[in-house]
Amino acid sequence: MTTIRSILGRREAGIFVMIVLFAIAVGIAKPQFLTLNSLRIVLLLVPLILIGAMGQMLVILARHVDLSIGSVLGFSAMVTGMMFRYHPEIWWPLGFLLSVGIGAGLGLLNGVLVTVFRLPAIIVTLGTLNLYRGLTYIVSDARQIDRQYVPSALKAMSQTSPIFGIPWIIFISFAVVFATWWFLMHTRLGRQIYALGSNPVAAPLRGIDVTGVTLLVFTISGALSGLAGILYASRWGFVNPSNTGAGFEFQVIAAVVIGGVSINGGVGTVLGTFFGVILLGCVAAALPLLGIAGTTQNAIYGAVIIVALLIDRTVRRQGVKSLARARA
Amino acid sequence: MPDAVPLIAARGISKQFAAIEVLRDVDLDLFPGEIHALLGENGAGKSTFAKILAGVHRPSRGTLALAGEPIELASPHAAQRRGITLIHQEPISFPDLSVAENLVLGRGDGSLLGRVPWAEMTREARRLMDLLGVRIDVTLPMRGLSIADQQMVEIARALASDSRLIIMDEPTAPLTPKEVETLFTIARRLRDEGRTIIFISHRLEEVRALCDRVTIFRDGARIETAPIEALSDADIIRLMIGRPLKEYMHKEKATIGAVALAVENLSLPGYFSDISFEVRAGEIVGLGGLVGAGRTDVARAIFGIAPAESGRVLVEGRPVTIAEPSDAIALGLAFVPEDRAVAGIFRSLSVEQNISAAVPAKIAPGGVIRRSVERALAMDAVKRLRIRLASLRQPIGELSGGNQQKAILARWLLTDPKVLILDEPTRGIDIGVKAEFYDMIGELAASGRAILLISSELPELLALCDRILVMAEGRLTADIPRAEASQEVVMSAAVPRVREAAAA
Amino acid sequence: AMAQDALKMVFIGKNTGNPYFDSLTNGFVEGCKALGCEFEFVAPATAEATSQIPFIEAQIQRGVDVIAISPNSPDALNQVFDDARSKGILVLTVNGDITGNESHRDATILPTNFDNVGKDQVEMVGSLIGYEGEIAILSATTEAPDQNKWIEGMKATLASDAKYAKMKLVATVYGDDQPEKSTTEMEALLSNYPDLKGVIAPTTVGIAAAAQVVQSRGIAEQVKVTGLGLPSEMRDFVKDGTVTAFQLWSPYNEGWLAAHFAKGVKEGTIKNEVGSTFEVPDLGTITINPGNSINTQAALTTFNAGNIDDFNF
Amino acid sequence: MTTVERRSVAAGRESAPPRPLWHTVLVRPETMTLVLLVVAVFAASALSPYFLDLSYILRSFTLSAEFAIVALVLTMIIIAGEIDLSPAANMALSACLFAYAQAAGVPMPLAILIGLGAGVLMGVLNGLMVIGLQLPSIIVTIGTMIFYRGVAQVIAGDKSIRVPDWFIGINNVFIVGVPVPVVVFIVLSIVLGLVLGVTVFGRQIYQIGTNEIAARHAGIRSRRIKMILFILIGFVSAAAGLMTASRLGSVRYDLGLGGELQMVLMAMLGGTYIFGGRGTILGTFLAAWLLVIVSTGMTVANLLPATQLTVLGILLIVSIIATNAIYSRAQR
Ligand SMILES: Nc1ncnc2c1ncn2[C@@H]1O[C@H](COP(=O)(O)OP(=O)(O)OP(=O)(O)O)[C@@H](O)[C@H]1O
Ligand SMILES: Nc1ncnc2c1ncn2[C@@H]1O[C@H](COP(=O)(O)OP(=O)(O)OP(=O)(O)O)[C@@H](O)[C@H]1O
Ligand SMILES: [Mg+2]
Ligand SMILES: [Mg+2]
Repeated sequence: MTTIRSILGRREAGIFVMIVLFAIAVGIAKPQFLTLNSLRIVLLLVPLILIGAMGQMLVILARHVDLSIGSVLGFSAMVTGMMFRYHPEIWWPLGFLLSVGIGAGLGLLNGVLVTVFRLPAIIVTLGTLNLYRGLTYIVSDARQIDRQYVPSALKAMSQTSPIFGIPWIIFISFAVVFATWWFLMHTRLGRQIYALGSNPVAAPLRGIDVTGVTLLVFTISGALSGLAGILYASRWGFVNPSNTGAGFEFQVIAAVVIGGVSINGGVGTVLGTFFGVILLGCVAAALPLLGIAGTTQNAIYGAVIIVALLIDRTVRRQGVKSLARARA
Repeated sequence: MPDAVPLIAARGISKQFAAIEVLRDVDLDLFPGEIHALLGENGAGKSTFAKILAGVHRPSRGTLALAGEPIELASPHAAQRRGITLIHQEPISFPDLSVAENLVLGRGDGSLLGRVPWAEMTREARRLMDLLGVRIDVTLPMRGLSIADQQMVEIARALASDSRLIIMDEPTAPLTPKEVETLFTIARRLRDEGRTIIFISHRLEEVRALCDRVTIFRDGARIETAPIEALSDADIIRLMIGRPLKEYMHKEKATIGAVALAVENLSLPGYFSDISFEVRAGEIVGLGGLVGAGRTDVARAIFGIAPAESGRVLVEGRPVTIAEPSDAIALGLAFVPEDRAVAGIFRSLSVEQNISAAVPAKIAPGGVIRRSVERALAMDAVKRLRIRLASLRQPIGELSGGNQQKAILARWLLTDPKVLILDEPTRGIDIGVKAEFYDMIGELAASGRAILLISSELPELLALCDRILVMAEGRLTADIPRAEASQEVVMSAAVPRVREAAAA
Repeated sequence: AMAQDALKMVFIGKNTGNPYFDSLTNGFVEGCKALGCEFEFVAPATAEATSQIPFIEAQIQRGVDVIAISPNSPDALNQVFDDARSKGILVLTVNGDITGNESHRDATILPTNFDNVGKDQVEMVGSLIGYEGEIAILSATTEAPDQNKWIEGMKATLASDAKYAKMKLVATVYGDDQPEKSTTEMEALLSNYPDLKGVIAPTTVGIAAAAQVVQSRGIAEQVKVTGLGLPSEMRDFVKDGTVTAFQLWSPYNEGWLAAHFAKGVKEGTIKNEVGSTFEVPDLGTITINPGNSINTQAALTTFNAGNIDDFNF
Repeated sequence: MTTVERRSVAAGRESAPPRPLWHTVLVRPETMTLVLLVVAVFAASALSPYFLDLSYILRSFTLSAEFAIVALVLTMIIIAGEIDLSPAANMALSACLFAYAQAAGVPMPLAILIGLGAGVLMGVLNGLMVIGLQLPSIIVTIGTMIFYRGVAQVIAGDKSIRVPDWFIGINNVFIVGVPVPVVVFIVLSIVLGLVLGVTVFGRQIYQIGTNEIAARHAGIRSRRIKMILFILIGFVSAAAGLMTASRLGSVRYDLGLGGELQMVLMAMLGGTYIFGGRGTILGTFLAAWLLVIVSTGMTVANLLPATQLTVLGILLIVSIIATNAIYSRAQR
């Protein structure tokens, strides 16, 4: 194991070094970036992406991709918000159950389309990205859930907790990260996800229930997007049919790719993804501090994804070489 | 033995793929404590039968009984749970997982959310690899292991599974004799513990050394089951191919001319190094070796698919640069690749499109395709090579393997090549067509073309070639004239020295 | 059923799901009901520059009499507006104008005189911080024409009026009307300017984000947030003391006024000329200002703990 | 290891009987697209009395014509086994560069060249990463999609940049009653249809998409062909970007936002096989009309965009299921 860690570890160490270098560079220009407060800002920026990235990582490890997560987030947040609006008497923590449940259902539908009809996930989820967004408008009658309907206790979760006042939402996202790590590293099912992505043809011959595992990763991805949905309501205090979750998929995929998860499946770690998310969070937090216009943010995101791809390719040149050989 | 209850009793097993029956009414009893060989030509159905026993395929008809009880094997997993393990013909593995994990994955124990016992797993993996005498770090990912080591991991996995029936589908193909011997020792011990082993191989010596009984398949049917002592080699071959060997193994004499293709010090680090040889017009030069010796890589390098890093290629005496297959084609080279489905055919495109693919200039003088010209060319080729098909417009995927292979050959003959590189041209095609192929190769040489024939079938090389080159571990180890060539000479050159020494 | 020749009016919003337009649309609905016009609300899914064009084309094809629109672009709609007007359709921009291309529409209905918004907002933040200390602006996008006009007004007021001499505008930042970005910008403001006393966010998304940051940091006493916001979004912040007061106008009245104006112009009872006046129920006498611009109210409405529950938008 | 299975499948099969002609002609995705198109026209006419008006439909088509033009080239890329999700962003960036340059005083012809050249460069960049570095095109072009539009935003900010009056209004120029963008689309359809259908270049695109390894072995220069396609789509995207600028009269970074989905949708609806090797220009041509009819019909019936999004999502999924089914039946 130590050897595996040392090999795979290189990639994570690389991202970690990038984070440190970035922080130092920004810190030289703006010393206030190197304060505990910045850490707070970054950590409050990333919980949703972190949660989404864990789900997306499972899907990508299994050699698929889920582009619909932003719309899943929006739909589950919207339905949950509507429950809060029309049934304020319902005990609010049930909202978590509802949001996660709806997310899981939508994720499962993606999985069914991918497995039963044998369609490529990229196209299926491009379709459901629109479909779920459309449904969000339809169920909500294109109306926003305003702040006043979101339970105060839910909103408070994004602001504080009894534990050093660190908001619950941060604990929740870290718990998801830890659970994903445990699941992937220490359960047989987790290893089967790696195996499936590593060699989908061999998987059934080794007794892996390919359909089951595929459905599972899509369902988990959906469920975590659902969780991100209700946390969106907590963090921002409202749910909007068009904004909520829009573009979420790109941030998440960017983070996962930067974190070193191979788009060809089978390769990638929770730690790497975690660092990928943090790096994006640092960039997002540093830009306004440096007074860089918000309009450059997308260009930087795009550039970071491309650079990550190039790094990925360099780091794994050997692997790519053998792939090229098989393909050429 | 026949009095005992068979571990496996197969009755009337048949298997259909699409409309084709590849196994027909196979009855076979396998007993505890025996090593049972399955023999048969390529495509006879050995692997299919093995896969049915291991739950990979389900029989179209017929029943299986395990120790007297009828069973249905719904999946490989189900078979595994009942103590049946298959070592696949081509090692299957998860390249991104560690060797240790590859060994353990798929063993039916424990719940899905159960904890993965990393430490225990690694220890167990080390023990198994020691047992097989393989020195590899089990915590490394599978990717990067040699084919032989991958095969050893497969074998270790089967051993570790504690199965009652272990099926080995050509396990020895990539192994050194030392490794083979270790494997045999372990196999015998397993037999003595009362387990059953099915051993599939094309090497008769191995079968004689290891097995108690043999079953011979031909064209999907079981032809014979007998103790190994009861059959001579000649008997076995006759039973396997249904006619004497001699009949199709011959070579017409061609006049050998000037050097058509020469290769000097060709190297591609990691794949092969320092390869030099030449092939003359009218000459058939064989290239033999164990699977993974690098023969295909040399051919791919010459043809410009994955060019070498150093060394020279000369065509008709002139040094040439070949960076792309199109360069090679322009110089009069042709290459029939070993893996037809991957590198040869365009499955869903029509036969005529497949045949005309390498000669765009002939069918479309100004860039615009002339269908009538294309049709005429293809029709001519179909007649000449006796390709059996329903229509030229048919997708080539609907043809049988042998006819697909003929179409690929037809494609290359249209380019009127001076040098023809054939990589395992008869792999996976049936005997009748094979004989036709041998005739055609002979004719091609006779018409003055230079032929480089890569083959893993020794009899094929011995019968057809004027000279046989042998590769091992990416190096050329022998250049044997026809007169001196024999199975032993070629084999001894094919066995890698380095690994042999290391294993000793 | 409506009479055969009932006036057909349509309002095209920036995008669906924008709560601001719910209330504005209501004004149209009630207005048209009172006037006996047919009314439809449509809007594209996204607020990107061209997304409204197919909707305008479709309305032309449907033969409506009036197109009222909150434009997503100041100039990408010129061609299709011309097209509509050449077919005799009255084109009104509502709640935002196509600045610089005014000749391509017939009139614009704005909630208040935008020239005064900047001044009012400065006064508001001044009163909250005792007319002393550093202030900053958190706006929408860098190119938002209305916001930029107001920011100009704020700067002019700060520079010219001695009353605000001790107030210093230290930064203007842009949150692009996205909650995430607005929040990050607000956080950065607080980091970069530890002595900040007040923040003006003249955009509904910005003020909510700013308030949220102040609320979660628990610094409502030190940093005063104000600006333009929707009562429905700000109610909680006002009630828990995060925000003392903020301003806006009545979007409802915009719709109500637009409906009456359109009907009047179409029937010839109102002259669409600068300087002419007309009566609108509940709003009184309205004058057409230079540039064929019409306002619903003279000054901004200020919302605070005392009155916020009186507003339902 | 798939190869093992596939090889065996082929080897075991005797030659199958040929299919009847009607089967070959009728059971194909373009037929499905055509049927849907006819159904859509009837449905839209039933939905709104204002719909059935040729000049209105043509005018509506100009709103999607730019995407439709790019979709034709995208079809070829998908047939070749790759994908490009960046053309809409490419349209925005090249249009922004063009508009920025001419606003900065660069003479118009040169500004136009800058725009088109930028498009070509973007195509080259995509091509280099996909072909040279062998990165998966889907993820590369998601990255460049964000990047190109991001750069457009850096260049133009949130401002819209005006273009000169004489440049405005390509959609209001008519050739025998048909707006120029539609004419361009029809002409390009015919040209590309012929390229794909009867030339060696087109034939080789199908061969690459069917089996790139086999194509290389047969001496087909797949990398060069794919590079040409990426450059072509870069150029055509830039041209489409300029057409959009002319239609709108101004350029903003969000020009063509979300267009990539529409383009993919047109190709898929027209029966282009997402795994490559199959598809026709005719299919995409019909699908472009289908999409315009569907969305125009819904818009003129004042249906909310919510419904439109839902319908588009369902159409995409259904069309790909149908295409898959038709091809796997044809293959058996
Ligand atoms: N999945 C499949 N689909 C269709 N045909 C198949 C399939 N698998 C095997 N076949 C065909 O069944 C026949 C028997 O194949 P099988 O692999 O059992 O032969 P074999 O005896 O193991 O040959 P070899 O010695 O080459 O391994 C061959 O004609 C093969 O092409
Ligand atoms: N799947 C694989 N994984 C790792 N290494 C491989 C794999 N396939 C081939 N190799 C390596 O590539 C090299 C040459 O393989 P190649 O297929 O060219 O040999 P070959 O002699 O042509 O074998 P064959 O008899 O199968 O045609 C060997 O070093 C082998 O270990
Ligand atoms: Mg076999
Ligand atoms: Mg080989």
